Amino acid sequence: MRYSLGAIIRNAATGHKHWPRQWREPEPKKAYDIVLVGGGGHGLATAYYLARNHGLTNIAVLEKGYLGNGNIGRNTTIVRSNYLCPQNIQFYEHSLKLWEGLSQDLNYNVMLSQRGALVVFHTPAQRDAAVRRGNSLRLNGVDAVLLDRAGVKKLAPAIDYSPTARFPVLGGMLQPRGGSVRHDAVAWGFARAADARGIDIIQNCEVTGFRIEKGRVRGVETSRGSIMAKKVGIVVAGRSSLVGKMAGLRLPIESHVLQCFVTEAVKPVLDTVVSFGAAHFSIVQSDKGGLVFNGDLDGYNSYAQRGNLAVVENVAASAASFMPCMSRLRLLRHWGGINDMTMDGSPIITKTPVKGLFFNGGWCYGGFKATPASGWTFAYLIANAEPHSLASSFSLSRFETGLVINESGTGPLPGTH
Amino acid sequence: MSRQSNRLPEGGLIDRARSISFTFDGREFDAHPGDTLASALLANGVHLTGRSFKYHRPRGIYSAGPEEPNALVTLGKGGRTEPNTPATMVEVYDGLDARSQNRWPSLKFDLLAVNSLLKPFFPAGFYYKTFMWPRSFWYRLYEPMIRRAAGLGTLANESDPDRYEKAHAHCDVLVVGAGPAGLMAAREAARAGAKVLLADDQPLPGGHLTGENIDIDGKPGAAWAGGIADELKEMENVRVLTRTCLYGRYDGMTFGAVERVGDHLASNSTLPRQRSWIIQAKHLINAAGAIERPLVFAGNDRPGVMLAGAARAYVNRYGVLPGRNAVVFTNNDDAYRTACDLAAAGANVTLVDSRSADKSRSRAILPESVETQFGQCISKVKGRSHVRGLTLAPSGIEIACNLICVSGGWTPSIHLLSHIGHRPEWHEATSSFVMREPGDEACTAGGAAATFDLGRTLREGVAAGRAAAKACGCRVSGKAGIPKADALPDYAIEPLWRVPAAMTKAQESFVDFQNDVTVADLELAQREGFGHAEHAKRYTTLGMATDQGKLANVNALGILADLQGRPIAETGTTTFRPLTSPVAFGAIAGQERGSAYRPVRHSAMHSWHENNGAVFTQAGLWLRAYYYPREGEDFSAAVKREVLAVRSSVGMVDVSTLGKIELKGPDAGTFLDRLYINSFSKMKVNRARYGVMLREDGMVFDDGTVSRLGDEHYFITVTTANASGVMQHMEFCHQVHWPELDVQFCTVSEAWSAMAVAGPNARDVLASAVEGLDLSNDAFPFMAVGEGTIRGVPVWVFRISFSGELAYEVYTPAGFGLGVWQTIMEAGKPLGITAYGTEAMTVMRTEKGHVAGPELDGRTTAADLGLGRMMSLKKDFIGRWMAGRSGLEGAGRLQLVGLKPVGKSETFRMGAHLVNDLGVTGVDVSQGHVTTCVYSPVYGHYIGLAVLKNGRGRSGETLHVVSPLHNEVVEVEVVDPVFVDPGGEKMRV
Amino acid sequence: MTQFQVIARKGKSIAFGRKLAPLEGVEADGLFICASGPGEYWVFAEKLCACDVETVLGKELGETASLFDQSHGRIVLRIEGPCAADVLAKGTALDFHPTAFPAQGAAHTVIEHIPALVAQRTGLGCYDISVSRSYGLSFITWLTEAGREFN
Amino acid sequence: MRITCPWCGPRPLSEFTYGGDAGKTRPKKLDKASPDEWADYVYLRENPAGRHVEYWHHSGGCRSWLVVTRDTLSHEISKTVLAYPLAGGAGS
Repeated sequence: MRYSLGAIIRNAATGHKHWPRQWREPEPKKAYDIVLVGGGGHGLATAYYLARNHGLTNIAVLEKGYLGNGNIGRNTTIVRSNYLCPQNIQFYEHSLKLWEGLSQDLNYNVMLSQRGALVVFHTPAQRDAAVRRGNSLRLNGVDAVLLDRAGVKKLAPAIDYSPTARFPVLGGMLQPRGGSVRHDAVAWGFARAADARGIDIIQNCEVTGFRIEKGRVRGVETSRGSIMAKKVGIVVAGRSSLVGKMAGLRLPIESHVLQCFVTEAVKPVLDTVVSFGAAHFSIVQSDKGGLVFNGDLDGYNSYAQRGNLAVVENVAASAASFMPCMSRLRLLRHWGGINDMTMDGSPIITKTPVKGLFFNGGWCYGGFKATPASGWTFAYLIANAEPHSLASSFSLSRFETGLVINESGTGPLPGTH
Repeated sequence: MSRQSNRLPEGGLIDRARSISFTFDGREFDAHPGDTLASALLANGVHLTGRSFKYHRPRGIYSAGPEEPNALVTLGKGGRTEPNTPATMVEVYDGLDARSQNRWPSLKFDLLAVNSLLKPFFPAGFYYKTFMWPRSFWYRLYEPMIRRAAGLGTLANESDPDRYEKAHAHCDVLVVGAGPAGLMAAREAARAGAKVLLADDQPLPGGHLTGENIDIDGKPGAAWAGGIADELKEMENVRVLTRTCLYGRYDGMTFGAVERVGDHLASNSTLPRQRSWIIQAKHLINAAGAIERPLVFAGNDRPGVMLAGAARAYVNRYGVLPGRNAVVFTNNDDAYRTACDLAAAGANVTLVDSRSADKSRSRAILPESVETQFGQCISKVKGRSHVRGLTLAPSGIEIACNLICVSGGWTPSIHLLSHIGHRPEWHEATSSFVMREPGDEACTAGGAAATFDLGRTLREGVAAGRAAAKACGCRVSGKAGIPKADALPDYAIEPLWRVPAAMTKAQESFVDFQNDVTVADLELAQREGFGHAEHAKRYTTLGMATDQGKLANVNALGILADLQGRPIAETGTTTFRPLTSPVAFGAIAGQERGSAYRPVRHSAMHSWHENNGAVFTQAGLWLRAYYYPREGEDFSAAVKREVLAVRSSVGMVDVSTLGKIELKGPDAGTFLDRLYINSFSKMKVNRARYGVMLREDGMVFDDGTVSRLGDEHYFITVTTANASGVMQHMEFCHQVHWPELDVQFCTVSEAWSAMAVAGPNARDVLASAVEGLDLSNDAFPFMAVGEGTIRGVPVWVFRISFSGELAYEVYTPAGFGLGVWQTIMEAGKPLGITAYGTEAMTVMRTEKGHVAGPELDGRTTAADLGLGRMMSLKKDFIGRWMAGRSGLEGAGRLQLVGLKPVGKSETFRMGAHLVNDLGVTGVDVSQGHVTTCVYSPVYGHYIGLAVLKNGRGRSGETLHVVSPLHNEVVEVEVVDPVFVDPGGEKMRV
Repeated sequence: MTQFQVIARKGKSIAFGRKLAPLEGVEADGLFICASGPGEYWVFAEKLCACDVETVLGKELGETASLFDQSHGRIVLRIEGPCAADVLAKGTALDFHPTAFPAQGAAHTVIEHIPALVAQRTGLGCYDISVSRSYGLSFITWLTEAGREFN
Repeated sequence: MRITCPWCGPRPLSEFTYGGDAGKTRPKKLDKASPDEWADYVYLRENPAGRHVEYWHHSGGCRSWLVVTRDTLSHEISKTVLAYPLAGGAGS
């Protein structure tokens, strides 16, 4: 059933008793042309674009738990393309463009809210770095505006501008088109749209192994039996190393936990997405009124979706210091997501030594905002066995040649990106 | 001032001798010490306290504890404004000011209550299905509308004037909850000699006993509890924290708690408002009790409907009768006591039991006056802003009433066990989720273990306390005395997740009050494929309100299970995340707010810089002198003056923030050879040399000078930014890579103050100040190192130059730093010595083509920076092997170059990019970027350093420097990065 | 106050330990010596100047250790009294219970983001805190705040 | 999470800095070392779900590098030793 205001009014008359399932719950078939391992945002997006852009629909998306239970539903919902390295800028900008039309494309309101993404700086050195980044964005055709202290104050009055501020605000770099998206809706919207095009989305189906013969992938073993496939795509974010290992892949990835926090709901106090320069701390107010934000990585390998108190204390101190009004606001809940951190802070979308097996992962913090472009370019790679021009530099070979895409400049220390 | 119409003539744990007054929505009421805002409002006949989140339905006080979903108020004014505070947790003090929320213009008349009429069009997730056309309307119209409607209270945009602090506590046994189980557990563990910490979120010990009319050992429950608590407070191995909420459990038995130290005080000068505790325990006893479940029927959210246990608490603890004509609706025997206590307090009570008469175990305890209805459910409720009556089904009987007390059974509080990932299991007998934690780190007793009989609760408490003490290695001896308690009726619950659809309207039956999630919403979620507990939660927002689903979750799971026709055990549950109850950020931050957010580091000469008008800049945690403006000077004028002073005569800069590491031992030289790309083991004693370190991936990590002070004695400086990182790296290399080396080293950054004296007259100035060291060029050439004294104070002098001038760095024990600085300033007066800041230093190092932070951005190799020649390939060193990779040596690298504008008057800036052609965008447009750009007073125009694609081969080329952010385009010529004195004669004179 | 960081030479740590261990905790020749890390000791000397300490230790240790003078790098504050531990507990997770932190004990830790060496030189409830001098002002500011409820 | 430093005793996470996979050793055979051997050492990680042997630096304490055996699923620490003696240096 197509969604619209009319549909809602019609269904209201019948007490909403006739809304259909948003996606089917099919039994897995014996074989598919393509099997995608991972029913998170990226897997579902890949499935959708395989159908939409390449007309391929004999596809199964296998999800070990319930659909969208991974990072797609555990992030801070921020979308932006204000990266430093040109390859990342181009990729994330394509993603942002896709976000801008996604609700209409999927006929599912993902509530894109482009209220701007602001990065605040506190020292001349940080300002110069921000200028370098902002110009890099502009030269790549991406929007960026440099703000002075007054400009930042106008945009985010809740920040501390008093003389007692430990790290006074000097200015900020704004990407006006940045913003946030209702994260769960993205998974559901892609699932519904992919399902509508005939793709099987199979929940509670865990991949336990890969069938590989003579260097070519033949299918996967799952908790619900073996499923044959001509092509297989691995797109499992935080579990990349584990699933990759089943297929004999060794990856430049560590899994780290990143904590997210949400406060009680209050009336609008912060209109834009704000990242602070003196600490890992990005914050956005959801349409529901809660302030959602994240801090630094906990900083050690982890597959437990929970973090530790030290980070909570740091985040609280940052919150109460950068936005003094938050001192009396209450923290409601915090949780952890498993981030697949690469050695240079940039993603991997690539063929593998195994014919017909493709890998998508290493999203670090960028996973959510990358969702549409990741699906778009991964679908292209799977369909054509050739990398999409936007993702050609996200290869594994870059770590041998040294042509890494190091966003933070901190080198092969995933915990520091 | 309105009188307390619902206050009972006697009873309760309040101080009736004293009266205090408070205001709610501007109206003044009176109360007694011991009241909560909720009990005081009820005493004054106020039920309507707030509006719901989505439909703005009128809502009243529903509970008597932290789980309160409806009665959320805003306290205080200005910087003390505190939204979303449960009235049930606010202790009334004289002058308390509270306001209702989420209504306009007033609580009684709220315009957005229109949402309630549009309810049919706002089912769960309706927004996913609409607001898509026309596209622009979403962010112009729909979203702003939604944002304004959403949210509860309002934050004041002012800083919080109150104090907060953090404290750490260590104990053997942490007991959560000072109810009967917790008190027993704490006493037993303490008697066995264990270090015990007992925490409870209420001001009074006793847990639910404070709200009951039950005797233990012949004393009223609350009095008995008080006695035990006093006994505990006397013991030196026990710490009792009241008003303290355990908000989270973390790995390694670390717990977070917040104590409300000053919230209940009318005025408080020395104490913090709240104190957050970080508790380290060996063993946890979860005696947090249980929370009562609502019953789900049409109109179950109307003011006047409340939990049966809460009604009991208002009568027994606060001496308040919430309503004179009461109906108690239950599916278990526990609520019978509510009927008894209400009746005893003089109310007309009807008891409605969804079970058949034979299921009830305790009809006997009901007084004559209580009328009973078995096998009946409430199907309709009369009254909008207050209950006026109800209808039963199937009988259709109508009852007039102004209070409905509901009990759907009890939900054990198991959050602390599930925070670290354990999953609960379904317990059929009590229809509740319980948790038995593997291992011996934690156990549960009493209500939290679904034990609802007082006698057994006390016994479990004793057992838990002894077991915990044993687990902590204490000797447990003797027999424990177990207090005598009145027998309670059996619980005998018969699940009723919702009043059957046939009897009542699903759209009006609320499961989650605050977020307005109804049974109909859950049915819709199930219909559309969101049947999984987590999906349903996310699709309907059930359990996401401030009460975190404490009231709603189990009923919701039951309803979903029924819809799916499978047992609740199979639908699974959603995970409980920290926090158990919301906590203010200020409390968790403690003292780390505002100016105390992070410590500040000062050099020993800081006071001098201050007194001489320095403007400071942040360098990590350090404050460094940026420049020293004089009367009427702006930034550039001051910097220009400082630079010219150095270039023409002499100046001095404070470089104490540099990291300094001292190395000793026979292998110190070898160690340094392996850390740096160049070699030092062969360097002569009393000589210094510039050194570069790489990361193992071949990128430049840090640079600085290495000096040899003795055969087995080296001294190195590292950049301010990397000081700690380099030390850590060196410790790793020594302890992990090369433990065979006999080298000892440690940070001495703070032991030495350091200042650079630079300029043609530097030698004359120093010569007149330093004794015992011949500074003549022959005796003390470029890169020489020597010891001397200044006014009897020891100094090390290093002849090194960052500015390109004749220069010396003077190091002295930090305690003498200020004195030595002043002495040199004195000595330099005749030659007009000038103090210069970090900006002038940047200008001069740029003129000299020295790289620094902006060039060492972690993406550049030594070769990129023109330092490739320094690599000594005769040896192994960190990063050597990766530095040779094709991608790092091949074409297309960004290499260091110098820039000068073609038009001398042109200005450009750091962060601008280099392009071949204008007006194009794309991935390859940028040829590199300006890393450093300064106005050179010497040349009278701007100069810059940049990293440029294949830059070294492009000298003489003209390119555009563009800063689209500033709409700037400047034509520049690519030149050698060393502007001043390429031959380096000046440094060597 | 004179302070030295003493680090054992390669392979000498055992012998070196034997030389210093007897002096540990006791005020011998006006020195207070505490083990501050593997093969590492921290030496406080109230009366002796750096050069004297160097001679004393040099005599004692000879080739077995390297000495580093930290006197000017650190300031030392003493906090004493029944509530001293409660004040410090507001900044550090150290357990000050006598069983965990005995008299004459010492420990490197972090107090409110400031690296510090805490030593109980003169017995229980009296703490000497050695912090890097650049942090001095911030540390004292914190300490004053933390102590407010007790004055 | 708390780490029991063999020297200092149990301390909170905030006193430690993570050093990553301790299963790796820096290639010794220098000139012969093939590029992939170095790429493997610098970039590739096992990243297991479960038992993980890793480096931690007690930066806020005795400044020893530790080798910690920790479960990446439960965060439980089963073993902690000093890296220096383990690597062949004489600790105490």
